[in-house]
Amino acid sequence: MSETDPDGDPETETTDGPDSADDSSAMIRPKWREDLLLIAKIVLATYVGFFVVGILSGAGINSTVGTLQSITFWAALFALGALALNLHWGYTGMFNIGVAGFMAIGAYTMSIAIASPDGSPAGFGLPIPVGIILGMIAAGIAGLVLVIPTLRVRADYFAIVTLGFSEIVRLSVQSRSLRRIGDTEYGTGGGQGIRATPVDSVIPWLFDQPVIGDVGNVFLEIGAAIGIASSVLMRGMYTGVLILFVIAFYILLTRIAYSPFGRVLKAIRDDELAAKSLGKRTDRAKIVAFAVGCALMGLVGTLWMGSRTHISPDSFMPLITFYVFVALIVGGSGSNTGSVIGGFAFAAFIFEGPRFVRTIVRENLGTDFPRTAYGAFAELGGGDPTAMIGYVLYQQADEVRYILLGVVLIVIMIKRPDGLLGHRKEISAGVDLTRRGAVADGGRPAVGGDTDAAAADDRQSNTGDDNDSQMETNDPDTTTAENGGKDHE
Amino acid sequence: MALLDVDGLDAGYGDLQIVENVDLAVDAGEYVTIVGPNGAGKSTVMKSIFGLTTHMGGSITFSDEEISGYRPEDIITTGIGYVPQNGNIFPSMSVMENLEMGAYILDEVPQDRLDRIFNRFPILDERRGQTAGDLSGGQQQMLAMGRALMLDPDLLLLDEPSAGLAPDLVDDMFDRIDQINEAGTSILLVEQNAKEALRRCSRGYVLVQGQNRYVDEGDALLADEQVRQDFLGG
Amino acid sequence: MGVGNTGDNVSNLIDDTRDRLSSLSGQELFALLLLLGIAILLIDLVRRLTMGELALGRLWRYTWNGLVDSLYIALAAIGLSMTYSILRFANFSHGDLVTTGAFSGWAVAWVIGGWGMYGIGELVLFSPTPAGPTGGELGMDVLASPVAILVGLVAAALLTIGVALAIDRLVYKRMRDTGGIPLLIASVGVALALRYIIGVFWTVESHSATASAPIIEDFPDWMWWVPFDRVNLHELTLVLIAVGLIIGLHLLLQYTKLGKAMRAMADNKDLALITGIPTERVIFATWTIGAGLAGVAGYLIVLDRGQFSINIGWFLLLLIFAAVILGGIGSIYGALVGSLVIGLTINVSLVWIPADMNEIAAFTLMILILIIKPDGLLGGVETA
Amino acid sequence: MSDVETDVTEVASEDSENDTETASHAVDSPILAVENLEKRFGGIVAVDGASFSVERGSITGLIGPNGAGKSTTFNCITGVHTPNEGRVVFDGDEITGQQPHQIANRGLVRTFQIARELPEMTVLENMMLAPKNQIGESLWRSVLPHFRGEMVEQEEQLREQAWEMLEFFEIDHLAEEYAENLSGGQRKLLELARALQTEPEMLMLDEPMAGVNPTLEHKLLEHIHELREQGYTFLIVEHDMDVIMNNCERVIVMHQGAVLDEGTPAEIKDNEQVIEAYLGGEI
Amino acid sequence: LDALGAGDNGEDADARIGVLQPESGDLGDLGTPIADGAELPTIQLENEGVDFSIDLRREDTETTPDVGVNRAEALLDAGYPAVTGAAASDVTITCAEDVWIPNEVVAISPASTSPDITDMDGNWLLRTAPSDAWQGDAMAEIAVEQEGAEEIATLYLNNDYGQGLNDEFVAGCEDRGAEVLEEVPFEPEQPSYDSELESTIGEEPDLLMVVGYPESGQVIFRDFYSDFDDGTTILVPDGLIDPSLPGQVDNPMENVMGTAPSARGPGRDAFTDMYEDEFGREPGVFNGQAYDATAVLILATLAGGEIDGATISEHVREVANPGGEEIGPSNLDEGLEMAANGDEIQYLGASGSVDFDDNGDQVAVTYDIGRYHEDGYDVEDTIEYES
Ligand SMILES: Nc1ncnc2c1ncn2[C@@H]1O[C@H](COP(=O)(O)OP(=O)(O)OP(=O)(O)O)[C@@H](O)[C@H]1O
Ligand SMILES: Nc1ncnc2c1ncn2[C@@H]1O[C@H](COP(=O)(O)OP(=O)(O)OP(=O)(O)O)[C@@H](O)[C@H]1O
Ligand SMILES: [Mg+2]
Ligand SMILES: [Mg+2]
Repeated sequence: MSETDPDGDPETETTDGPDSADDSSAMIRPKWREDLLLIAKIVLATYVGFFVVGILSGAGINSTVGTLQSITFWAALFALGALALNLHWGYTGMFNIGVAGFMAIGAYTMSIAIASPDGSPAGFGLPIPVGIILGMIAAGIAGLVLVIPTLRVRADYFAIVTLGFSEIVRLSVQSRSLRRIGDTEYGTGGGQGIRATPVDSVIPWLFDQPVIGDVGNVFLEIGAAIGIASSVLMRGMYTGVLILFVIAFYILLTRIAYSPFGRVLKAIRDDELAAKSLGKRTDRAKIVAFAVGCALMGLVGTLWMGSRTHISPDSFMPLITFYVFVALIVGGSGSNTGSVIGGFAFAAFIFEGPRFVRTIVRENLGTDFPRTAYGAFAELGGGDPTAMIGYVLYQQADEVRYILLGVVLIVIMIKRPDGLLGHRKEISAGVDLTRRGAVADGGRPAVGGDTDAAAADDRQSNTGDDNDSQMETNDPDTTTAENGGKDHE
Repeated sequence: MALLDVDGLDAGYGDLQIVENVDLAVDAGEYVTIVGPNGAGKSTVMKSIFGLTTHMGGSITFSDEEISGYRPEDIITTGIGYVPQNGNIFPSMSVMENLEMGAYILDEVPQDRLDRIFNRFPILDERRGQTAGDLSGGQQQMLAMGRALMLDPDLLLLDEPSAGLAPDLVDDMFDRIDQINEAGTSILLVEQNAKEALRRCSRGYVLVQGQNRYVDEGDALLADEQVRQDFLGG
Repeated sequence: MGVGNTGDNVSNLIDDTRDRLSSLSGQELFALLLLLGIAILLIDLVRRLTMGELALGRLWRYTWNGLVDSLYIALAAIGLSMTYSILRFANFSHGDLVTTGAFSGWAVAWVIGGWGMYGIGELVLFSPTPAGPTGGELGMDVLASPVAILVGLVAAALLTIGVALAIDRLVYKRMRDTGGIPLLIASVGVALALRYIIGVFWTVESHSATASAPIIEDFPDWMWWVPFDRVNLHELTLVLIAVGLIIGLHLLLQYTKLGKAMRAMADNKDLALITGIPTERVIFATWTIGAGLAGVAGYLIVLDRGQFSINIGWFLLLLIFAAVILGGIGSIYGALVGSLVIGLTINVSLVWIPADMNEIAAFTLMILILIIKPDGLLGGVETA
Repeated sequence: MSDVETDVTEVASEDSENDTETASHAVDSPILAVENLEKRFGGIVAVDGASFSVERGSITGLIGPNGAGKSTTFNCITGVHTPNEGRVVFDGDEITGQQPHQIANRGLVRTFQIARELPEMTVLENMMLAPKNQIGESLWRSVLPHFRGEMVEQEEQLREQAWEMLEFFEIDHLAEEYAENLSGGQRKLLELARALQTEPEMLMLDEPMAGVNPTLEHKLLEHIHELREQGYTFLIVEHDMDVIMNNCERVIVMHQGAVLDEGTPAEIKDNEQVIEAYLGGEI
Repeated sequence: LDALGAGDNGEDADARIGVLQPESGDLGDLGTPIADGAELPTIQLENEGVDFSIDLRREDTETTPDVGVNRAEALLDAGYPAVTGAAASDVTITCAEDVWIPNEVVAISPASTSPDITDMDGNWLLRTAPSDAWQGDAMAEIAVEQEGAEEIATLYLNNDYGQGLNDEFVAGCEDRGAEVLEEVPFEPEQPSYDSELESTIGEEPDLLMVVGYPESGQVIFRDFYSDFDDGTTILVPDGLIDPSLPGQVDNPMENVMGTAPSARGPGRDAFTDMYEDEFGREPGVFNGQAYDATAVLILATLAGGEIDGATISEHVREVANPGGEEIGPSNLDEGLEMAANGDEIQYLGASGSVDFDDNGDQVAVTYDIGRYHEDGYDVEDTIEYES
């Protein structure tokens, strides 16, 4: 479904222009197909890689598929986060490093809304979709409250403000004072967090839904046939839902990107005063973009915690924000496709990769490794390199992951500050700007002098109905003549 | 041997080459102007002399010393002063501090030069304590000149010193450059006010697309029909 | 066209209202509210003191703790502020320089303190096996092993400087001309890598480094004016060294060209080059001072607390940032003032709020002050 | 070619007088009136009670020594700064203290002394940004399918307009270039072209010719005259007296934050005070 | 070929046990020895050369619920239907609700003491550790009745464990007529706990109860002894009992009393010997419980004869609860044979007699009361509890 959906959409909406219908689907998203192909290629290559290595190292098919599903889950989650962040940072240039805080607001709001009324702390027992929507709204409102007074704050100060805000959120939900607010039973549960009762957890709920449930059951049967446990497939179902959300986010953000609104955002990023002086309501655009981005982050929070039945403040450490950042940076900020690819690459190679390596080390070298660097060095000195390998890759897998994360960030910033995809020309306009409207030939017309003939014709045919343009009084012949003059130089 | 001799200079930013095979000489006491269209690479040549670009080839000698590859902090000690086109003041420091920074490499601030500069630009004296960034465009330009003069350089590189100046100050500026030149300092000037600059200088270069196009005496260039038409606006 | 106009009136109205809110008067409103709030709190403080709800001793203790916290925050914040203004980026790895100072300094102190009695590996890694010594067994306090502790202090500064310079060479130097945000991101990378490289060697578990602090309880008569009944010598050492370093730094920047050169560089790096300021050397000096102070801060925190883990600097980082920004970047006095505000806020606020909300108070204050003064308290005021 | 150009300039300046008379929409009241404007920065009074007005359809020059307060006046008029005192009236409405975007949307658009192109957008994107009342500028309209169709239609229209404008300024060959890669002069052209895309009534240009090569300068002036004929009003800050004297109908002279004199170029040239304060010995 | 066999050798294993413990993170210090204890039965059986092959895999929760769930899923995917895990109640609860209960995995937690676990499905989540509902009450009894404290303050780690135990303790104290002056939560790994101590000790209580883990405990006690030591009695639960603490804090800590679920089961001596032989140190808190959990899971698997959660669940109480031949750490190998033969057995463990009630909790618990001294910690007394 991931392929038909987004592709079909733009075509249906642009059929109103009589002669542009053919071109414009290609024009609106110049690299649509290539982008999808690129994503598919990278995902496929990674899957095959992990699968082969997993099977060869003896992890077993179910276990390996489990790893793949886990990668996909995190990939979808980080892609969602990166897409939302891209709206803030990539497009509007608002450096928000408080992502975790907005995710927390979304997740907590949802949890309080859906948790059972007789839990401790109590919830409101609302249906899950209501909880999700409330979570989004709460995060969006929090974004509004934060951004309006801080619009004038410098970009790097704003970053620290958002980071401070996310810590305020985390510390607040953790605080004893909000554990149960006042004398009510309701609250955040403090350090204990909130437990949404298992009955309410999302996956069983999903299986109760008409179509999704049926599809899910079919998958379960197929899985059973090839030796994949239902637990993996159940989780896969949830991941499937996340992927649907990724597609929705992608379409939404791509639409924003290729629109005048996206153009205003980009202009704000480049030079806000210039945009303002051209009559753009930059403050409003910033507020809207920030609030929407925050709402999306809240949604990501609800989706993340939706796969859990228990939510606690520890899940929203600032590190989560940096994960999302790395995902975005790996793919290249400013590019939605990059965000998706970045999310995937991050999940596969940085987030799950070291754990996977750890599994492989265990399968092949056992687990009997020294626990301290001291021991590792002692055994290394005694001529046993596996001790060191085991120490680093097995005992210290977690540390190694963080080091890897750090090094990746540094290397990308030095070598490819524009991300893996490099600097991408995503032109923010609803139509392809590189050619004049009614140029009939299918090829890419060269820009500049060569198009002049076509352009001049074009203008004549256009001026009739173009009554808004001040430029219509412009005599086409003069322009052509001037161009000719220029060519002589 | 010329005081400054640029020979076959190739330079640019990072991997991007802007200037190609440029030759340029300034004799002791000479007043040389570079003119050319926007983006021709004039400023880049100036920056290259001062070691601020990526050196890609050719030689730059000053007082018989090869200075290409020197760091700016070394070049300034050889006796070259430089007033760049943009960002030529320290905006959050006071006027006085800006001037003091001009004499950074000296052990103490030479009072006589300071007085001379205040004589030349009385507004600076008036505004000693003001934050330089709040000066108007023209005032900043004067401050930048003053700063460069603090070291009494042998050669002064000036990048569009008259840009943004009021007409009386433009004249004034040119007069002062003449004076500085007459006092023995060689001048290498980049100007968009090309006619005035060429009129006053002894020799002029026309730089186009990173390459030398014309070299001649200033008046001769002014008289050259082709040059007038293409670069001086007729 | 006309399509674009629907609802424009409404949005214009919204626009206007918002413009009015976010204009200067809005800021003034916030400032007024903040001042009002502070005034109310002060009145309440006096009330509590007079009504006996709050013992004077406790208030004094909160204040003293606030001062101590301010000092080590200030040591780190000054360095951060300097690198911020000269290298033009928010260095997220600064907290991990604090960590580096703690680990490197105490490793050296242990080696000296336990020389010959225990293996080097055991000492450097703070007893990785249960057989190793504890800080108490090594007598790691300022009275029992002053030399080890002093050498450790110097080593903390030097080794942290070394690490910072090496990182600058490897990472930041290659990015001198990129903007602040890429550098910031790279510094997050440096922070993670540095912290967990330390983690690989020292594990993520906590270590206890010192013996318990010697306490003076009997004061000689001439010290009647001291408002304490007991003095923790480690805390006192922290205070003395920190104050000494801050004064020393003030003198250094006031009476040498370095201070001016740093300001000039912070202002306009290209022009600084042109005026003959050896910018790379200034950067070197900046790292030296900044990292040195950070390292000392880390070392002293451990001296005071006795125990530490690789997260020590990271957990401090946000407070350090809050201090720097509150004070206004680029001014060491700003960093000092900011540190004081933060240090006192997280402690004195306990009069009114529970301990698990004191950092919330600090961050909220930071955000409020930024809204009122977007350049920080001393922003724009030029100091050494 | 240069001959042709100079001719055009002269013709244009003669024409312009007829033009103002015949322009159908000409109203007697000035398009812009500044009354008693004052702006202080701490102790410095940058603008000190300046009052002047700009006639509809004219090219008016604003000159004055460095630091006279010209840029600050611009900033106060266009909402970048809020004046401490005084009123600004544009097209009959008071705009004092309004936000830059509100003022721009009323048809008063400015360029900056140092060009502010949007560096990481292409020249075309820069151009597409400017037009007013774009359907897709609100989030919902840019996203919801219902509006999307209309938006695409409008975008196509704007694209045509942008190309035409670029051709008019002869920078269409740079359309796909990132703005940050343009040379100084090209940026000035782009800024002017972009400002025109907003379909303003009046343009305020802050030193449009500074740092621009003389040849390009002539072209720019030629464009300005052509545009004036189409009904635009110009207020130009410029230090190049040739530009001011040969192209403006009226000249306002500022000195120390106040208006020193106002009149035709010829009148200004003869004013002793002006000569002393500003023009030096040049003329 | 080894590579192919190693992972999914479950095909030929007789029992497959996952061990999910926090080997790093906040509880890393405690979790690793617990995991060692959980692994000990398989090491023992291998050394004794039994005919059964038992496949055991250790995973690390890093003391966070997210990683815990991730690793629990990994164990599930790799085909381990029985898990000794986890520690830290929030991790255990999350794993149980998200992974074990929905997928019918039998988990026995050796170290999670949160009262909330009692309410969870006792078929899939059991524990050899006792509920804090009892310990909180036991501590309250010690504090109020034994120590005679009338005004009490508490300092607790702000998580499931700390909050849960604190709630029980406070309720217990108030029931017994004592006044609780302050309840102050604290965050792990803060540079200083002065402010928390100020708000508790500053109120001058008769007794301070502190719940936490050694990581933060070290700092709290250091701060206490450097600035707040006025001889106030401090009462700590198992989480803060760590014989190395006085050395780390550099203070004899003689005013600190502790309570911990006793590990004085019938098989304790045999277990302690084996543990010391294998790992070269004394067993710590919950190590015996961990051994028992693994042992019971192995026995239940063999008794059921199938590597399948539901089957194991059916047989857990059968092998553990009274009735049948007594099996303990010393004769575990015999127990295996008997279980496989379908004989009725009763496991009596290292930590206690190991009888599960319907909720999966222990039927009876003994608590040790002890005190710190210069060289460590010694148990001085015990109290009995029965549900
Ligand atoms: N830092 C830089 N990095 C990359 N390219 C640059 C940089 N500075 C200038 N350029 C490019 O180098 C070319 C020459 O620029 P330069 O500033 O030397 O021109 P110029 O002759 O001084 O023009 P002007 O008269 O407008 O000042 C231009 O195309 C410009 O875009
Ligand atoms: N932001 C500011 N803060 C303080 N003073 C300022 C500020 N902006 C301008 N000034 C002062 O206001 C006066 C007028 O400056 P302005 O830039 O308007 O002059 P100008 O007429 O445009 O000069 P120029 O022709 O040199 O650009 C100057 O003395 C300047 O120092
Ligand atoms: Mg230049
Ligand atoms: Mg100006």
